[in-house]
Amino acid sequence: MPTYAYILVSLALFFVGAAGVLLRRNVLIVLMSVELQLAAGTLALLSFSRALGDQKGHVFAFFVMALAAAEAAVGLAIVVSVFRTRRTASLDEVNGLKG
Amino acid sequence: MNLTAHSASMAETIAFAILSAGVLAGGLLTITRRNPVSAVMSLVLTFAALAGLFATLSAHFLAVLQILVYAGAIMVLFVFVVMMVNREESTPIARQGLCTRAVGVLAAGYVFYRVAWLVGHERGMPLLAASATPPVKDFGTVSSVGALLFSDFLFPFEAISLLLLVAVIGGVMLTRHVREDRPSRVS
Amino acid sequence: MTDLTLIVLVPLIGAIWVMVAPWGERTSRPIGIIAALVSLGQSLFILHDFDKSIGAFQMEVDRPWVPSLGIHFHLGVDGISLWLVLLTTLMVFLTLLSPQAMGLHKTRSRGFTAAMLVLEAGMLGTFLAIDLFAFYVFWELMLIPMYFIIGIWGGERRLYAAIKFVIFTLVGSLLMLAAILYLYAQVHAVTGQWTFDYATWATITLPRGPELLCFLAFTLAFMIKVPLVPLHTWLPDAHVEAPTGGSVILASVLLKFGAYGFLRFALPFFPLAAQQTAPIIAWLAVAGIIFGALMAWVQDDVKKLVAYSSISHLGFVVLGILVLSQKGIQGGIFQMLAHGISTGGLFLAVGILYDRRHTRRLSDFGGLWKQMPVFGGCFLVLVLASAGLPGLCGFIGEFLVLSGTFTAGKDWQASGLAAPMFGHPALLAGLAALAVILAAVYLLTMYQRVMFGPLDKPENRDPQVRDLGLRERLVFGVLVLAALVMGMAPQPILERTAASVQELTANYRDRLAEARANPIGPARRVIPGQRPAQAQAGRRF
Amino acid sequence: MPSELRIIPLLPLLGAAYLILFGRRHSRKAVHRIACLAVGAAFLVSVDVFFFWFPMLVQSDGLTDLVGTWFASGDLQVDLALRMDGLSGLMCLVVSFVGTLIHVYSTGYMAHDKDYVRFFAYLNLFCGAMLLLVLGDSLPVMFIGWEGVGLCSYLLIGFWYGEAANASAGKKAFITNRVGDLGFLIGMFLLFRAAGTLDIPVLVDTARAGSPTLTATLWWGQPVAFWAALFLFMGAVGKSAQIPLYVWLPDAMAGPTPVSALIHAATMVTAGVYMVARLGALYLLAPAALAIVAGVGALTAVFAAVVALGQNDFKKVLAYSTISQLGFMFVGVGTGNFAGGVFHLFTHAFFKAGLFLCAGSVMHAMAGSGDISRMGGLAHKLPWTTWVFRVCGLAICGVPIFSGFFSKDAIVARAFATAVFGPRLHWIGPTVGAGLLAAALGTAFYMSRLYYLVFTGECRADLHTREHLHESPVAMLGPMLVLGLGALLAGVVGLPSAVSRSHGDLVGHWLTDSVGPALEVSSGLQWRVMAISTVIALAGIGLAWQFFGGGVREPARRFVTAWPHLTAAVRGKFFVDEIYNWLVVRPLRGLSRVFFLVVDRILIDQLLVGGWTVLVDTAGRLLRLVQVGDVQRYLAIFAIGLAALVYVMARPAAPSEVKIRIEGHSAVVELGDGAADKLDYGFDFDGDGLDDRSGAAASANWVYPQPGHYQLRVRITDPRWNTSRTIERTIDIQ
Repeated sequence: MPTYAYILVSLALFFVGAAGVLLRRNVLIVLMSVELQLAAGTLALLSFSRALGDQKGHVFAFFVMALAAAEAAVGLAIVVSVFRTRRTASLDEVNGLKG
Repeated sequence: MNLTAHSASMAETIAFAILSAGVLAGGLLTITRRNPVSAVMSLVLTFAALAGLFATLSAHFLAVLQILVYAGAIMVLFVFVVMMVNREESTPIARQGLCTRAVGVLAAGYVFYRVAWLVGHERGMPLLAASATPPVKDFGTVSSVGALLFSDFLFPFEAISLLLLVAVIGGVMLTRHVREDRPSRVS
Repeated sequence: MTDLTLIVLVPLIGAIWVMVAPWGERTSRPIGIIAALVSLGQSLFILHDFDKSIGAFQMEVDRPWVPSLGIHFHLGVDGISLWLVLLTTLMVFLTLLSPQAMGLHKTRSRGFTAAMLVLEAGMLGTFLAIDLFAFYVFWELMLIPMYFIIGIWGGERRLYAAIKFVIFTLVGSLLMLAAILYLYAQVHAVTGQWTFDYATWATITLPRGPELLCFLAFTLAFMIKVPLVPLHTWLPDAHVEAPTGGSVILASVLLKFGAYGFLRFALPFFPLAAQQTAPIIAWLAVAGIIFGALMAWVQDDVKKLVAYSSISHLGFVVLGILVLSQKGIQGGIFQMLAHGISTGGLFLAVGILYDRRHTRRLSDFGGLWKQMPVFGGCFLVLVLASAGLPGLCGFIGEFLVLSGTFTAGKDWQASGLAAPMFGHPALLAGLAALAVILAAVYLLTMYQRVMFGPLDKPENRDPQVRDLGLRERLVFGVLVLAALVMGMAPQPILERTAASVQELTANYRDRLAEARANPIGPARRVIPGQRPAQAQAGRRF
Repeated sequence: MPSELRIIPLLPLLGAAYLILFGRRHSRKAVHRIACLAVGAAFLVSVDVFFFWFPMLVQSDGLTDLVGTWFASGDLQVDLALRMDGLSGLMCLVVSFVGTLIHVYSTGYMAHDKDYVRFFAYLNLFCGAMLLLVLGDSLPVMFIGWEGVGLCSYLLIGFWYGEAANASAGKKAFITNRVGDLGFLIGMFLLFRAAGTLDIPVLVDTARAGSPTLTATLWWGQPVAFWAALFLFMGAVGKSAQIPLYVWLPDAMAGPTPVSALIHAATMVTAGVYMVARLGALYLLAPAALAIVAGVGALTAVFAAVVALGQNDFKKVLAYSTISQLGFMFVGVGTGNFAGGVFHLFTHAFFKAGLFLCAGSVMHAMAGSGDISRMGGLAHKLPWTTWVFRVCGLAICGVPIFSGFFSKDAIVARAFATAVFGPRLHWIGPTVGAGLLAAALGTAFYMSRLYYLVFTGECRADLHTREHLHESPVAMLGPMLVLGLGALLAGVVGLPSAVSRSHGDLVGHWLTDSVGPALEVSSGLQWRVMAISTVIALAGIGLAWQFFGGGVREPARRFVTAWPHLTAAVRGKFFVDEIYNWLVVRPLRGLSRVFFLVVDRILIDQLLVGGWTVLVDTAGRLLRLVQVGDVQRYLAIFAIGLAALVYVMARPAAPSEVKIRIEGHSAVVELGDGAADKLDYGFDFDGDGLDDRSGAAASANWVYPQPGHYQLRVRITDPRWNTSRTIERTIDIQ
């Protein structure tokens, strides 16, 4: 399949992830939506990598994946920690950054 | 740079259609499920389909990693946390500042529409039209990607390993159990 | 041969040593004193190697720093910076030697010593840098230790003062940074190379509008540091709240950067803008001279009094520099040095008083001569030096600046300056000379209220109010000696500044003539040399 | 050339330095030996140099001793050089001689003071500074001494710093002097600007040559020389306590009496006269300045003599007397009679120092009190002191054969005869001369009053004091006797030509080269002036006897009751201190306070600086509202911003220009290129909503069928982004 098709899928997936991040209240689902966005990025990287015949895109996709893993680990740890102190996983109630 | 365009075979097209439909459907399900467990399961679907898409892109190594790391490790992590925190929500969508966020989604949609239009309009340009696996030996295999990782990208590789280490330590520190006899840090 | 890199590095190494040395608190001060002494020794070597017949930079060190951006670690010393470097190393040494440097705080001497040494490195680097990037880096480097010195070891309102100090300074220096970046681009446009080299920058003439803006950006940064009225209000607060050591360094060295930067950068880079705005700055300088003196007169806090006297004294420096004649600039430089000695000494003296009495209110003192005659003598010499008594250091600078300003019209005409810097120089000199009276008024009032009069307050009779100890005697002895020597034999100092000042004024004259002759047009490079034809027919004034 | 010149000021300076640094390790005896030795040696060296090189001194420019360059910058070069000629040699001798005597006197007077070392260190420092002032070859070097003596005066007036009043008096002296010094500085600058040098000999030569650099008009039609002379005179007014800056001298009496004798009578206060004499040539170029000098001098002489009449403090009377006598000297130099002024300075140094030492002796006996209303009849108890006082008093009254008689007459007679003011200002000479005669009457009166109230009649002191009255020790009497002798005989070096034609005016002869030849006055005038002034002196003494002989008598009491306001005003010194306080000091200090509170604190710090803070603070408060703490909303805003950016970037750029050419019925529209991208253009010329021309071309033409008012609409489309922009114009076809 031509590259643009992959790119369109990637874009759509990114938008879906963005909508999830913006709308959902549950921190866990927000984190999952972030994972969706990262996956969309990975897809775009791999598509262009193939189009250009350059495997550096793969390397970057690899890094993105590692980053996603790290992010998930820390993010979930924070969720657990917040849940422990506040008994909630709802973003509505976590607004300590309020100015 | 050698960009070769060849018409896609029927099977290829069908595979792509199924996989991308799986990806998008999984994604939509993920963000719409009220129950986090179902959301995680939808996410697994998404990542599995995505791994398939990677495979069609000749990214074999990454496809396998996608399954192993995402569908395997990360999802397990999510499931665990969901188990710990699980609260089914009566209102999945937060009400606070809903208006702002709705406008935000619309804005994101606008950006999506614009970029998608551009991609569709420019689909004829070589970069976007390329559809064949490049004539590079062992493209996307473990050996060739690994060779690149350990030569040109050694330093970033080490850096990312350090990042993972930090994440691990951070995760442990953050979730460490606070003993009851100590004064709580909670205000 | 002396290496200028070393003199900047030694305090830094000293700071690191202080921080990592075992036994921490107890050894920190001796280590700091050793480091300061080593850099003092190095600056004496520089003085020894300095060739007074050369006006250009000497002992240059030029190493690529960030080659892709044309940034060099480029240091050099000339007659203008030579003595300021010596003043810096001397005052840092004396400050560290002085037992009162940290004010009433007795703890965390390690951090204080390290901050002082980093500050010294920053100050020396700023005086020596002739690469604009390096200059800016050192300029900002000075800010941080000073912030901590005020903010940690200061008095009650130390945070307010420290933040006020930082914000004032940053406002100016960020504008300067913008101007530096603009100039960087212009230099590239004209010469085709990316460089921060001072010598190259000093040959670039900007178009009129941008020149004025850049000049104002530079000048604002410098005039805040001086400080020029009405940009001065950070100074009394910073001085009052800073610990003694901080006040001493602030007064004797940090304030000099305003005048130094103005002389080194603002004038050579923007000759026309400087000439156009000179009347305003000159009047502000004179206003500051009188205003600062009047303000000093009504203060009840000794430290605030000395702080306002600083404003008055530094007005002379700015005025002298603006005169753009040999006498004026040399007088300004000398006044900087003299002010460093006398006002630095006064702050040390106030530190002693505060140490003994834990108060700085004039009304709390009285009759202290009976308790501390040696201190009284040293204090008196410093007061008189500050009041400009002939034979002490303050007089030479004031005399040169005033005579330079008074005769400015004649000098401009004689040197072929294309236009006068400002009108009514004799009137300005006359007004500035009023400070001769006012300085005596406020300084002697202060001295009288502290040292003379009956010893009627029981706190002042306390045995804790003791005379100078050995280390204090050493510190004050050096200062008193310096004040005397500089007053009686200023010629070695003036000799070594003469060639550089001459070169600076000559370059300024040529570039001003060129800039006036071609008032419009894009940025261009003018290498001073032959006097342009237009300058010969400079108008009479 | 002799480098011993530098030794003269150096000796006392070294003595002072040694005493300050190490004096406390020595015994009292050693301290005063060091101090006296330092000044005494300076005197001996002066004598040696003066008489060894005497012919050179009086016949050429004198001896110069160049120590080195003090400072040089640009065209300004100031050498640390000393010079001794007739004038400075004479001054040098007076200063070091009187200085030595007073050092000796102080060993007795200060014997019981605990700050012995400090006193002698200051005294030595003073002598050094004064000698530097006298010998300085250029104005800045002179200025070192000038301010140096001011400093010592400050320190010595406030010597007993324990009392606030003493310290304040010292401060007042210094600050008042500084007011004058401002003038001195400006005078120097004026001379430097005009003549390009500050070396006194060069300046004097320039002035003698009448160089146009000095005679050129400067301000208000007056030449440079006038303004320079005037400003320098301002310095002299401060230092020599003339109207309007005399107020510090009476207060300066708070210092120890030897200090008053040395600094505030014999030497420092005469520096102004010396300076004017030194720069006499400059003053001669500006008769108006000379007139001011003479006028101020005469006014001060009369005024101070009047105020002296009403004072009840021994030293205050002497202080006003000094001010008055300084006025005499200024009239001398102000009438171009420099030698006369210096001659009076010379004799005055003896008799006034003698008077002060007598005052010291009396106060020593009276346990420190100087209130003459509590004295009386001291002649029996203090015979030596009384005799010295009589001699010195007669000298200052101007009784013949005493030194003051000759020096005063030398001034008065020449004031009548002088021609320096030129025809227009000729009246000044006789006027100031008459003024001086009036002042002389006052002088004789107040001096005799002082004598009668202190030394004659009944003793009015309390019993305790009366029992302890005693004559002073030899260390004090010795110098007093020497000065008394001087007061008696010093006149012989300046006898008027009418008295002795051949050996007459020695001083005038010595000073000829320094200050120019003395004015010749006819014998007739001389005799007349001598006769008148003798009568005046005797009249003053006689009148004082009528009022105060043997205590306050009936006529004095009647006078006070008849003129109560006048006496109150005189006793109150005409309230000049109070007027200055209310007119100058308080308003200025009040103004400073207001400035500090209003301008510095409120206007600058709170409004200007604080205004910015308030601005930033308010902006921060407003922006805080956006910070809801909800990450999702932040992201939404981010998305909105991104969308806005995309919207702006994706639209085709507006064309740089829209050119419309109309020729008859046809219109050509050309769009300047907005961007390098490929754009589609649709032109609707007639406003019917349909594209009349379209394509990739950025220009199009159209022929209108008929004249009219048309709406032009150009639609620019970017096909890649599917975005467009519309431009509308109107077209008029005639």
